[in-house]
Parts: sequence; structure tokens; C-alpha cells
Amino acid sequence: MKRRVPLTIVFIVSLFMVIQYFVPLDSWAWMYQYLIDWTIIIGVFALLLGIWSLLRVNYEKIQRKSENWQYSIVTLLGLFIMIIVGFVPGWGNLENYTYQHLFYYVLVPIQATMFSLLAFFIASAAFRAFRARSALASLLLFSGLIIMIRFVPMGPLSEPISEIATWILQVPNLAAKRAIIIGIGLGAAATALKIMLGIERAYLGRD
Amino acid sequence: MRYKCIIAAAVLFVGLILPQALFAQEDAEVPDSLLAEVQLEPPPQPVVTEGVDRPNDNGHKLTVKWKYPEEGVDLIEGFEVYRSMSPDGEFQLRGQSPADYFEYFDIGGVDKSDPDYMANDEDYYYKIVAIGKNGVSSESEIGGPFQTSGQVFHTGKIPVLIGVVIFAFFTVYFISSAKKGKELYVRPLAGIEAVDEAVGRATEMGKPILYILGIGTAADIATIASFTILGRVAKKVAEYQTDLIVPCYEPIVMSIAQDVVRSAYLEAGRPDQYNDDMVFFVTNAQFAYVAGVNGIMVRERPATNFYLGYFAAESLILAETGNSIGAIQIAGTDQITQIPFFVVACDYTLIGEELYAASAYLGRDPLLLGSLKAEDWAKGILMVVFLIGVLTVAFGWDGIRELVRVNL
Amino acid sequence: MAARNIAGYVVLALIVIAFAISVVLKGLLLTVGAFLTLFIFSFLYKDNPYYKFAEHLFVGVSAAYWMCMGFWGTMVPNLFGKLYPPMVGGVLPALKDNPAEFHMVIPLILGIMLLMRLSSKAGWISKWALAFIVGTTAGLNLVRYLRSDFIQQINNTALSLYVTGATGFDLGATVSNIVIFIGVMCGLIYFFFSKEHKGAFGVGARTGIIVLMVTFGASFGYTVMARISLLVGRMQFLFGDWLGMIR
Amino acid sequence: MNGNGEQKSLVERLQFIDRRIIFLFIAVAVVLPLLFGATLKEETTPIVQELFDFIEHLPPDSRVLLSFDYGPTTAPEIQPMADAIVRHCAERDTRLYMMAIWATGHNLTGSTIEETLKPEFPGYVYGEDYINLGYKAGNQGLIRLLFDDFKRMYSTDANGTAIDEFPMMQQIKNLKNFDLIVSFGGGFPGIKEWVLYAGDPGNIPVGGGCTAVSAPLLYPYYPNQLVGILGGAKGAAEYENALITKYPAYGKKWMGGMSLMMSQAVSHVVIMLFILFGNALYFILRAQRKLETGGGE
Repeated sequence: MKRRVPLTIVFIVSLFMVIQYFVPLDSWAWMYQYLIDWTIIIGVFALLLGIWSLLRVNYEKIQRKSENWQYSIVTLLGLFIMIIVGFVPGWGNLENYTYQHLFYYVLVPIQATMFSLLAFFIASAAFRAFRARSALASLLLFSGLIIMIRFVPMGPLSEPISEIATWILQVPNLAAKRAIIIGIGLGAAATALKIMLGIERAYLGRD
Repeated sequence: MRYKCIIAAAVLFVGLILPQALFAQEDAEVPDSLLAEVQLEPPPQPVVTEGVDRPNDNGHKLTVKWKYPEEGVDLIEGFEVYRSMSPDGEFQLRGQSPADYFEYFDIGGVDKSDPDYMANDEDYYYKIVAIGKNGVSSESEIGGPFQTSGQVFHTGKIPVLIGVVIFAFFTVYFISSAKKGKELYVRPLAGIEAVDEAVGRATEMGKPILYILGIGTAADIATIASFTILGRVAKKVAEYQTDLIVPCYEPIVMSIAQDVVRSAYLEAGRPDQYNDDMVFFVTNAQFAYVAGVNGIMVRERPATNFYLGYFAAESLILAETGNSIGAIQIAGTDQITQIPFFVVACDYTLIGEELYAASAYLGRDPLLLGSLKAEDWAKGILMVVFLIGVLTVAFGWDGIRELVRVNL
Repeated sequence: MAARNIAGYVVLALIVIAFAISVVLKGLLLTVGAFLTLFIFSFLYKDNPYYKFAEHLFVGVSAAYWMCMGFWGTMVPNLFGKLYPPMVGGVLPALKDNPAEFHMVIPLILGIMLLMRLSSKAGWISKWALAFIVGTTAGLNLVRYLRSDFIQQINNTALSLYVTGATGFDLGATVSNIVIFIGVMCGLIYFFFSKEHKGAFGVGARTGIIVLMVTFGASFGYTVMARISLLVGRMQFLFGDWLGMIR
Repeated sequence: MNGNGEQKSLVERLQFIDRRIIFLFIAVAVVLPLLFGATLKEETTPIVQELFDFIEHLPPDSRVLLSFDYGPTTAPEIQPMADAIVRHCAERDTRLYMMAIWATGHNLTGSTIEETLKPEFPGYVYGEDYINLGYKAGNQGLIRLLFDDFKRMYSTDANGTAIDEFPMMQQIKNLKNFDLIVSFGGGFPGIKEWVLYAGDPGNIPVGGGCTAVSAPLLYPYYPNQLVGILGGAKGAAEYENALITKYPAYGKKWMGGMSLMMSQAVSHVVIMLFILFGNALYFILRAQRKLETGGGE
């Protein structure tokens, strides 16, 4: 019972989703839209689980005074301030001044900066990995360099280099991506089918 | 239904509109000189030819087409399209069309409460008005009745249906033959074979293992494949009594991961060692999650990092930070844009489909292995089709593309 | 250790002073943004208290941010607003007079089922909700992947291996098409799982991995530019918007 | 590895150079060109030149729709393109209709107007020569609706003023009334959607500016479905180059694309030098080891 019900739900719901793809009728489209809406709402309920986990982990760190416990206070403060600001009755929506400013002046800069760390990491990764250790590594190195050198003014050499680079991007690149995409398409469809049929069920746990 | 419309339109055209259009021209000739001083000349009349239901949709939409004499195009600003549910009812403006464009795609509302609502299988009548540049306009005769309807089956998607059926057949066939105990060969995958070794290494070093499920949802195929591998890793970890850290990006993924790890500990006979704090939620903002995981890496110093699942731009930030702490890294994703970064910065990378296959490899479950065989067969068939496609195209027959074209 | 502590306090004092000056000159908001940016960059040197601060703040604030977004953006209009429209009349007056949609009870029940996992006894019932979510997307994925990643590719790969252009035989395009065709075929061979990579099959797989490697190098090299642009954006913020040293 | 284990040679140590040194070089490579305002000229390629020529040949008072379909993270790449094309259109006295199908595009439209259009073209009058229509939700669906009826979706401008009060909006009925559509962005929805849902069905010229990453996905649409594309900082710099060639007064101005190109070029050189350096070390080391082991193996 504990196992069969979830597997039956999976089968029915997924079968409906497959069939609706081929049926353009209104009633099916509505049902489809409902299902999607419902999953989004369930996802928001799940956020509560997340917040609960976050609270518990940080609370325990503070209580046990484990290493770096002080910073857990920062996390909890940030969490509570943002929640209070976002939920204060009367402000009632996300347009309120403090909430917007916390977003634009705390979240956005940190986010953009984390993202920009990639500029540094892409350089260090290239230094380490782009070595002609083997034939395959040399290929990686060679095509990477050709693509990069395009951005450097090289006088008369610029033209042929940029042509080779474009060729690599449009020909072997296209071929390899297509092969990968086909593999992914098959693998994903197979996994989806296995989920439908209840063969792939690791996600349900074992108890 | 469509034929009915066309026939109706044709009858209307021949029986009603044509004579009147001719008559209107005759009519104009006589008073021309008389009216010239007091009245401006109206532009020619448009003639409604047909109202076509678009195939393979839910209805509620109709394309009205009309004819217009070429010499009139320069005289008018454009057309206005009017619609009514009865020929003598009130006509409502539906929209405009430029002077040189003789059809209008009338998109009605789908919802009954929508003032724009256009019912399926009901009669509609259209009237086109040519707006003259001189301010005088002329109206067409009423065209119709036209109907729009929804279809039960989308014929443009037949190739997909065939694909699904064939693929499902293969999968079921090979799974059932695997069930009967047929031995299936699978080639070794370095990334998979390294899993056990990586867990062992962490145990020797007395350091924890970090397992990242990516930033996908629980429903992403990559995440689901990752759950299976997590189960295997967690079981080893439980056997070796190493620490496991699973920071999660998505709460539902976290819940499932908790179940998976708990089950693995149970299976390894060490349910008491499991606690819910091994698998925890960080945050579901992409870069905040990365910041948090980076912090965990540099502070907990895991010996092995697993990155298996759906990844976006954060892949390289994680993999480089992991590299800087000297961890063995095993990665796998189906995100094409991120595979190169994992290949460059990690020790082992499962490329695309290999990630999905990993669950079958690790489980050695004949059912899962059977589906790998089915995937290979599909690939084989596809290669044959490619070959046929290239050959037929070389001989000038383009039909293979038509056969697989999906018309949406 | 003591010397290290003192150095730490000196750094803290300097940062506080700089922060204060910046607040006076540039205003609080810009200053907060700039200092948080610097704190994150400091991770490149090594893990340190300032990065830890920014990181933990970021985690807390972002988790709450998405919680609020989920509540006001999804729960209120799509759940409460549909179950009992007058309830949200205060915040979303436009929805007040809509008829109630009772099918929305289903996600409410499933959502509560999901929360049951916090209870040790009724935790199993949460799997019904999980099954619903996984089932929905599994069905969707089956057709979607087969369509776009499989069937569509047949169409794209049925190329002409002998290309003639306006001036007759086009060698470049022909070579390119042949390379694409062989590349795709060999790439697919590489992904075969149930056949040993030996003999002619092994040659194919090996060619496949060569094409893959060229591609990975190219994608890597290609992305450098976008990442540098991101960094330029942050530097423009620090040196331009904040310090006013650009233009 | 064999023999003198404890004393690593300089070459060996350099091979595992502290990555913070690389970080430092990258930071300097990016910041210095910014601080000194250094720029790099790019020869204009046909794919960019064609869009430039198209705008160059637009008669005065032509109607150009600019859609700002990007966000803050890609702004460093895209903003210079938007600036350059706005400048060019304003030089040609065309009417500018600015809108966004990305929510984040709304603010960027505003800053383009405030920082480029208003200070450089004081003669441009709001509502007569340019208008900010703001963001509307709906992605490609919005484009479809605009294609049939522009004012059904845009009944007001971004400030909430009724749309019919603006003289420049009076002849606009649907997208076919525009002489050119330029979309900045290249993500989803973006240039591709403009081509598929507006350019193709209505035969309206569409041009675009997109990030370097998304450019290869859009090249196939040129030249049949796209007038031209600006790809990444390079595309922006090429357009600026064309602009300066035609309007030399811009030669003195700071050009975002060319400045970004300089930062790009310098950091690419730095990264490539590090790669070459790493490989040189690797080969020296390998040669040394071969010597040590007597060249055998």
C-alpha cells in the first residue's frame, strides 16, 4: 500500500501527460494547465520544508556552539528580517520599499559578484587543464586556443584564424553537440519511461 | 467541416457576391459625373472568399480571407474586419489589416467569460470594410457562415507518436528479456568505477564526502538519475562509516535525498548512524547556494566531491573551488553547456547520457540494464536512418525530412 | 596568534572607517552593495570572516526572498485567491469577484501531505505528493525529449554530402557536411553502452571522443569572453558607480 | 619524482603556481583598460555592416522599434550595442519606440534614455521622436498579439499616459507599421522570437544585438531572416567602428563596446600566455625527466 499508491499516481499522471501532448482539445489543455499549476503550488509548500531545515541546522549550530556558529546568527537574522519585511501585514506585497531595496542592494550585488568569480576560475582552470599531456588533451588545448585567439587583434592573421574558429564552432561543434543531444534525448526518454512503469524508483526511498 | 465551409463560400461567391460586385461597378459608372462635386468616390469593395479553421488546434480561431482588386490597394488605408453570429445581427470590429494584406487571423477568447470568446462549432459571419484614403469606405457583402472547431488528435505530431510507440516497445522488450536472465554486456565507464574508490579514499583520509545534486528540481531526469547514484554512494559511506554532506538547492530534492540516504543506511545495516542533518537545505537562489557550498568545501575539506545532476553556470565555480582543496571530483550532467567545464576541472565526468546510464551500471539491476540496450537499439536505428537520409538526399529525394517533420 | 588577532582588528577597524566614509560620500545603499561585492571577491584570496559574513547573509536573505516570492506570487493569487477569492480582496482587489475554483483543494491537500514528512509516523504519506510531481514531469519529458532531441535531429542531419553552389561544386560546404555527418555518427557510437569499443567500432568511438574533445575546448574558449564581460560589469560598478574613477 | 625529492626545482614549483597569482593578473587585465579608458578598434564585418547600412538608409521619421530583452548580468555586453544603435537612429532622425519583453529590460530602457539619448540629443522630444513603452508580460505571445494589434497590449506608455495622446503613436496599428525591429538580448524570449513571430510572418526587417554566447545560435537566420546581428562585445565594437567612420565626431567619445573589447583582448592574452607558460613548463619538465632517466623508456 505504501509503495503501490505512489507508483499508481505516477503512472496515471504521467500517462495523462503523454496523451495530452497529442490532444489539442480545450478540456485537455485545461487539465494540463491545472496539473502544472498544482505542481507549482506544491513546490511552494515544499519551501516550508526547506526553511524548516535551514532553521534547524543553524539553530543546532548555535546551540552546540560548533565552529563558525556566530555566522549562523547572520543567516538567521537575514532570514527573519527578509521574512518580516516581506510579510508585514499592511505592506502586503512585494513592492514595498525595504523589500525591494534589500533585493537590489544586498542580493543583486552578491549574486552578480559570485557569478563574476567565473572570470577568475575559468582562467585558473584553463592554466591547469590546457596542457598537451596526451593527444586528447592537446585537442582540447588547440581548439580552445584557436577560439580564444580570435579576440586578440593579430593583423593579417586575424582573418584566417577567425575563419578556422568559425568552422570549428559550426562544424565539429555542431556534430558533437548533436550526438550528445541525441544521447540525452534517448536517455531522458528511457528514464522517463522507467519512472512511468515504476522500474526506476530510487526517488521513493526504500521504506 | 472544412469542405463545407469552402463549398458554402464558393456558393456565396458565385451566387451572391459576384453579381453584386459586377452590379456595383455598373452602378458607379452612371452617377460618376453627377456626384463628383458633392461626393467622393468610394474605393472598390472587398470580397470575402473563405473562413478557414486552423487544423490541429483547440478551435476558437479562424482565418478570414478576401479578394481585393489590385487597383484599389493604392486608394485605401487598410481593411477593418467585422464579425457577427448572425447575418443580420450586430457586427463587431475584430481588427485591422494593412492595405496589401488580404487575410485576417481572428483569435477569439478560449474562456466563456472572456468578452472575446469565440465558440467552437457555431456559425460566424464576416464583413470586410475597405477604408479609403479619402475618408470614404466600402463594405463587402457578408461572408459566411464559417465555423471553427477543436481537433481530438494532432495529426502533425504523428512522428512523435510513432517514436514513442517504437521506443516504448524496445524498452519493454529488452527489459522483459533481461528479466528472463539474459546476460547483458555493458562497457565500463571510468566515472562509475571511480565511485567506490573515491569513497574508500575519503575513508582512509578520515575526511567527509560531499554530494551535490545540482540545482534541478526533483522532476528533472538528471536529478532522478542522481538519486540512484546517491543511494549507492550513501550505502558505501554507511558501510565504511565515513561522513556524508548533501547540501540541497531545492526543498523537494532535499526531502527525497533524505529518504534515499536513510534507506541506504538501513540497507547497510546502520540505520542508527543516519540523521537528517546530513542532507540539508541551503537556499534556492543559484549563487547563494554556490556561496554556501563553497563555504562548506573550504571549511569541511571533503576528500571527494560528487556533482551529479542538473547544473548551470555554477558548475565551474564549484569544480574549481573543489579542485583548490585537492578533492577527487566526479561530475556528470546533461547540460551541454556545462559539460566542458566539468571535463576540464574534474577527475571524472559522465557526459550526458552516461549520467542516466550510471544508475543502471551501479544498480546492476537487469531491469535498468535492459533499458540501456533499448537505448542502444534506438541509436542504431537512428544511425541507419541517418545513412538512408544522407543517401536519399544525395539522390535528390528529400522525403525523409518530410516523414519526420513535426508540425506544431 | 595574538599578532594575528591584532591584525584582524586593524583590518576590521579600517573596513569600518572606509564604510563610514563611503556612507557619507556615496550613501548607504551603494556602499552596502560595494562592500558586499568586495567581501565576496575576498574569497579569491582565501576564506575569511568577511566572506563568511556575506555568504551567510546571502543564504538567509535569499531563502527568505524566495519564500516571500512563493507566498505572494503563487500562494496568494493562485491558491487562496482561487479557493476563496474574497480572502485576498485586500491585496489583490482584481481577483475579489472571481468565482471560486474548488479543484484547487487538491494541491492544498497534496501540499499538506508533503509537509507530513516532518512527522515521523505519517511521513510516508508525503510520497503521494512527490509521486504526483515526478509523474507529471516524467510524462511531459518522455514526449518532449523524444520530439526535440531525437526526431528533430533526423531532420537536421539529413544533409547533402555533395553540395553544389551557384558556381558549381562547393568543396568547403561538402567537407563540412561530411565532417558533421561522420561526427554525429561517431559521437553516437561513443555513447553505445552494450557493445565493446573494439575493432572498427572502437575506431568509431575513438573518433567520436576526438570530436567531443574539440567541441569541449571550443566551448570553453568561447565562454571566456562572456565571463570576462561579467567581471567587467562588476569592476564598472566598483570603479565607476562607486569610486567614480571611470569616465 | 625520483632522486632529489625534497628539493623541487623552480620549474616544478612554477607548474603548480598559486592560482591567486593568475587571479591577480586577470583582475589587472580587466581593470586597467577601464581606468585608462583604453579602447580597441574592430574592423566591421558584413553581418554588422549590413545592419548599419540598413539604418543609415532609413529615411527621416522612419519608425524603429527597439526591444530591450536583457538583464543586468548581460548588460555589460549588450548595453554598448543599445547605445550605439540608439545614437545611430537618432543621427538619422528616426522615431524610436522602446519596449521590453523582459521584465528586467524596463530599467535598462530607462537608463539608455537618461544616459545616452537625452544628454546627446537634446532635440529629441518625448512622444514625438521617442517613446518608452515599458515592459509587458507574455513572452512570444506578446509579440503575436502586437503583430495583430499593437495598442491592445500597449494602451499606455511606461508612465501610464494614454497611448493615443502621443503624436508618434497615431499611425501605429500593428507591428507591420514599423520599418525595422531591433531586439537586444538573445536569450529567451529574444531575437529568435522576434524573427519567428514578427519578422517572418509580416516581412518586417529584424536586426539584433546579442551576447557572444547566444550569437552562434542566431547566425543561421542571417541574411534571410535577420538584417544583421551584433554578437557580443566584438559586434558592439564593430558597430561603433562603423559609426565613427560615418560620423567622425564620435571618435572622441568613450565607446562601451571598444572599451570592453580592450578588456577582453587583454584578459584573453593573459589567459593564453598562462596556458602557453604552463605548456612550456610541462615540456621543459618532461625533457628534464627524460634526461634524468637517460632518455630511455
